[in-house]
Amino acid sequence: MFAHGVRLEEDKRAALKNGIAVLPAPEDLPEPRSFRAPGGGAEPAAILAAARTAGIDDEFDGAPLAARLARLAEEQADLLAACCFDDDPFVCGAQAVLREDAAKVADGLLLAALACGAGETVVAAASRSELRALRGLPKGVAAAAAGNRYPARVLLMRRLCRGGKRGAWIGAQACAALSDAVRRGVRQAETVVTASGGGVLRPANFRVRFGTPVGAVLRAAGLREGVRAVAVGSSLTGRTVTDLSLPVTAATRCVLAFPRLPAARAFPCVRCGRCARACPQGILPWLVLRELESGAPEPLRLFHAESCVGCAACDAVCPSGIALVAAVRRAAALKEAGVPDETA
Amino acid sequence: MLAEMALAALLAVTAENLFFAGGAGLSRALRSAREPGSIGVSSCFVAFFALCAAFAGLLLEPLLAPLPQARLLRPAALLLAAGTAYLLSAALLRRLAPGFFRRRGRLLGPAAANTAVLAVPYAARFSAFGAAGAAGFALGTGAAFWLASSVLFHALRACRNPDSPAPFAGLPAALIYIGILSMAFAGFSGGKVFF
Amino acid sequence: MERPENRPLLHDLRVVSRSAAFYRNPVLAGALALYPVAAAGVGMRNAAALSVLFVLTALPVQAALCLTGMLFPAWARPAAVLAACAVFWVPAALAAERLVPGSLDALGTAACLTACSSALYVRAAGYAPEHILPAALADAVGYSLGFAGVLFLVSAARQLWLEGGPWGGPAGGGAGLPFAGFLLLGFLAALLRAIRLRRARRAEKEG
Amino acid sequence: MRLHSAPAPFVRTETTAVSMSRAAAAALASLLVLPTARYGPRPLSMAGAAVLTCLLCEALVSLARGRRPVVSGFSSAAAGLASALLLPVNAPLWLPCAAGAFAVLAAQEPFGGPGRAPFQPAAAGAAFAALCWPALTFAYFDPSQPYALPALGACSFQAARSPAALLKDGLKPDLLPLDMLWGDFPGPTGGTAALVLGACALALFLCRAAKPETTVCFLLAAAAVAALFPRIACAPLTSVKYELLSGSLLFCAVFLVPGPAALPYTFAGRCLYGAFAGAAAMAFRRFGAFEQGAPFAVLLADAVSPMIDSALFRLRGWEARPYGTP
Repeated sequence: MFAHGVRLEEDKRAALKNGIAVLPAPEDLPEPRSFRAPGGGAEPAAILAAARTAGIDDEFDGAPLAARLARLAEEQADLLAACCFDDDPFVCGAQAVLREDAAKVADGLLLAALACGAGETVVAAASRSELRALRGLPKGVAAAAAGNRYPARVLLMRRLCRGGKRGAWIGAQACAALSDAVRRGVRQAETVVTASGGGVLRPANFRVRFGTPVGAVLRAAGLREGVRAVAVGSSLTGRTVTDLSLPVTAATRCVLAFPRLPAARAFPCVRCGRCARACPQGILPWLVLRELESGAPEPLRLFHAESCVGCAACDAVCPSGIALVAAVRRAAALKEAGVPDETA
Repeated sequence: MLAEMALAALLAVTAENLFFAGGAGLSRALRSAREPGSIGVSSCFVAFFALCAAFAGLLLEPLLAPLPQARLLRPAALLLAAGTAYLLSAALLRRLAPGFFRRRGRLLGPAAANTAVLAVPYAARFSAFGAAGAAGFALGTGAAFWLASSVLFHALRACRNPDSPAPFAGLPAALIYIGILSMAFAGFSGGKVFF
Repeated sequence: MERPENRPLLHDLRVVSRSAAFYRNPVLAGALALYPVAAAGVGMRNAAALSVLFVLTALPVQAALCLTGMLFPAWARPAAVLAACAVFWVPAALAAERLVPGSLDALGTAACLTACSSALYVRAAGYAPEHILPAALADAVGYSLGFAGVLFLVSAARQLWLEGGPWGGPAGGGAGLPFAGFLLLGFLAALLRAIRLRRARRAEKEG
Repeated sequence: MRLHSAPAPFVRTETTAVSMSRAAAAALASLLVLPTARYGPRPLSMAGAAVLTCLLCEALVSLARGRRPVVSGFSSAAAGLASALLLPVNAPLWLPCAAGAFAVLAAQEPFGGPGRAPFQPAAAGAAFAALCWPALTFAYFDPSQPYALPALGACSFQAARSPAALLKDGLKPDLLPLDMLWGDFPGPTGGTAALVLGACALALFLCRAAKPETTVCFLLAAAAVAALFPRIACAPLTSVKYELLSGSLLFCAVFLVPGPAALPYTFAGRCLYGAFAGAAAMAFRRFGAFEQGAPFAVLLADAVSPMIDSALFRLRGWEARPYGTP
């Protein structure tokens, strides 16, 4: 009853039904070149070099994998978890990748753990039933179910890191790409993108070459009449695109078509407290908003604003449609800049 | 005696609240609400001068009542008494707590002026009650001032929000707020203010 | 408006009193002297009596504090204001009673509380001692006019409300209660604010 | 295909401020069913007139502010309905309109519209009607005598004393328990049918349009005061029954007390607010000038609400002193 996070109604079944379809790459895109694979039994440095050469980016934030692994090695991470679920009511690319080849994901995870020195590895799937269906997880790789409350990534990592462990996420597609790079010398040139939303006829997951226009993915899934907005990245934290010729990148993750725009009008706070219950970081967004609206916000009263992870759970759950993430970010900026130096 | 005092204090805070039921002293309460740090001190000053005013009223009443122009002289005499009380208390505070007087002394004058003539209704009301009732009512008035200032402090915040129409933001909305709250108190008295 | 070159003082005094009466109205912009308006501002007789009482107390008190205020140390001035109010309230009350017979009884506590209302106190203790006599008097005239104007407006509206409006509707018994006064003051203050905002916008556009 | 830009998130949970106020308005409208079945279309015309007045006032304010005359959600409609339901069915038609107009023009719009009002607009409207026209606000017709309640015109009826008025005079109302539950006695249009009010409360709580803790604490506090200090010579439980089921107490507990406008932010705060409002409502009934005290008590509790918040924030360390103050 008092669990953090928010339960969102999911719409993934149709997209997951037929596995991953391959979308033919446009003719003008060059074929990816391969490189010499370090092969099995590679040293951490060789794995990092392979990740760098393959140009692998994590699909969840678009950050280069090699740099992240190097940073985790410096920070002496204890635990590395492969994120094989999508924290989103529509997106299911990571889940589809896990279903397609769990062994490759697990292999990539182990290689990544070796590269950064993490002793513990976890494959995190969307649910227990998803875990039960898994085949071929190697020894030493633990499994965990994400749960059904958004933002599951944050909530699950907190659970996994109980006892003071330092943990980090790595995307399922990044894991698979690392395995390919180390074992076969393949550069990362494609990604799995979910095409979904109310404006799409046949929701599906597509394997798409980087550089393919976003519109091509939508056309492959079939577009309904009267689509008014197209979003990429995530239905909660993503952004809209108005130009469908924009290329697909590693961080695209999804192309969502919506027949209706989200309500632009915000009502005043109704004091329901749902934002505070939804926040995985223990921030009280209503308190932050109240302080900001007072006209003279006091930085010391903007509690924990700096720890916002931008998951937008508060935005999704607010019945008044208030842009709480924006408010908390504003508060964090104010807090960073605004505390007067008494000694000055 | 204590019960009489407590009852009078309770009346001053609730049914016979001077500020919201009567509307007296609200100018001062509004000013105090703008400086939340001074609400406590202002309330103490109001209670002190209300006490002085009440006792001045009780003491002066037997002298003034037989005079032909008593109703004209009464407020003037009470104002002079309040002035004297102010001078004495200010001089005392300057001597005993100069730091405190420097910081908060400016609140003393308005409190004295505001409560000076309240002695007129006090004297009329508590001539039967006696000193204990008058003292209770004065202390209750201090508490009521604290309540009024605190309520208005929050009200001013509510009256200046991003959605409020520009002509109403701040004081105009606060006056309407006071009006509506005054309606609640009128529900106690049915609109009959005791003085 | 053209400024008369040879009489700058008179012009300045007019500006001071107009500003004190209207744009810096003591009741609507300064939230001063709320009690007499809210509690006793019902009917023209009350309004007239209270206005006379206020003007006849404010002018001599302001003049007295202007002339003698600097003789006292700042901390003792409140006592001087209270004493001046005590002295000048009695003739003012006599005059009010003479002009509007029975007004003192009708006004009750409101008349007593006008003896040293917050508007009077603030101007007499803060403004008068530090200004020349004509400016202090102009200020007193201004804020007295401002007080009286608001008082007459509120009193007329409440009287009308009590009688059921100009079209003879149902009589609103609550109009005589303080809450009605505060509500009307709130709406009048909003009106004044709207005028000031429009004026500021126009000035911004022109300048 | 023309695509638009919009900020994330693109999905939201089902409950919105509009759906909450719509649920409240629907629940209020359901209270009109019984009176309409009993007394004809008069309750409908009263509620309709009040709702129309409120919507018109809101639209006019929008126009005056230079905006498109839109009606924000169902808040104003709910305020109009509540204002009408707190008045007797035999009241003149302009009375709910006046109460509704006051609710919107004085208690809602000057503060920035619905959701920003520091007082429950409907409570302010009801209090305004009670103070300005007490004779009309508390004059209830006697259902057992012949009466004529036309849809629009003036009513002819024989006045009867409501149970709340009898309790005020220290007399015990002579009512059957079933009549009390179904609201077949003189009282405010929507304030008497306890069973319907209970069903409305349940519906509102289940669809998360209102917080139950405020209502529960309000009723518990009122019941405790009624049991400990009965106004009539009877057993504590009998006193509780008469106090809770007469007048507008139950109506205010369900519709006015849990309204989001002035509620405290925290659970503990809402409990305190409810308890304070319940105790104040009973104090108003006992010491106040009128037989109905709940709307006045709600106004008083609304004023205290930010202070409750402030005290609890301080307790929890959320209201740190501004930087640099001693």
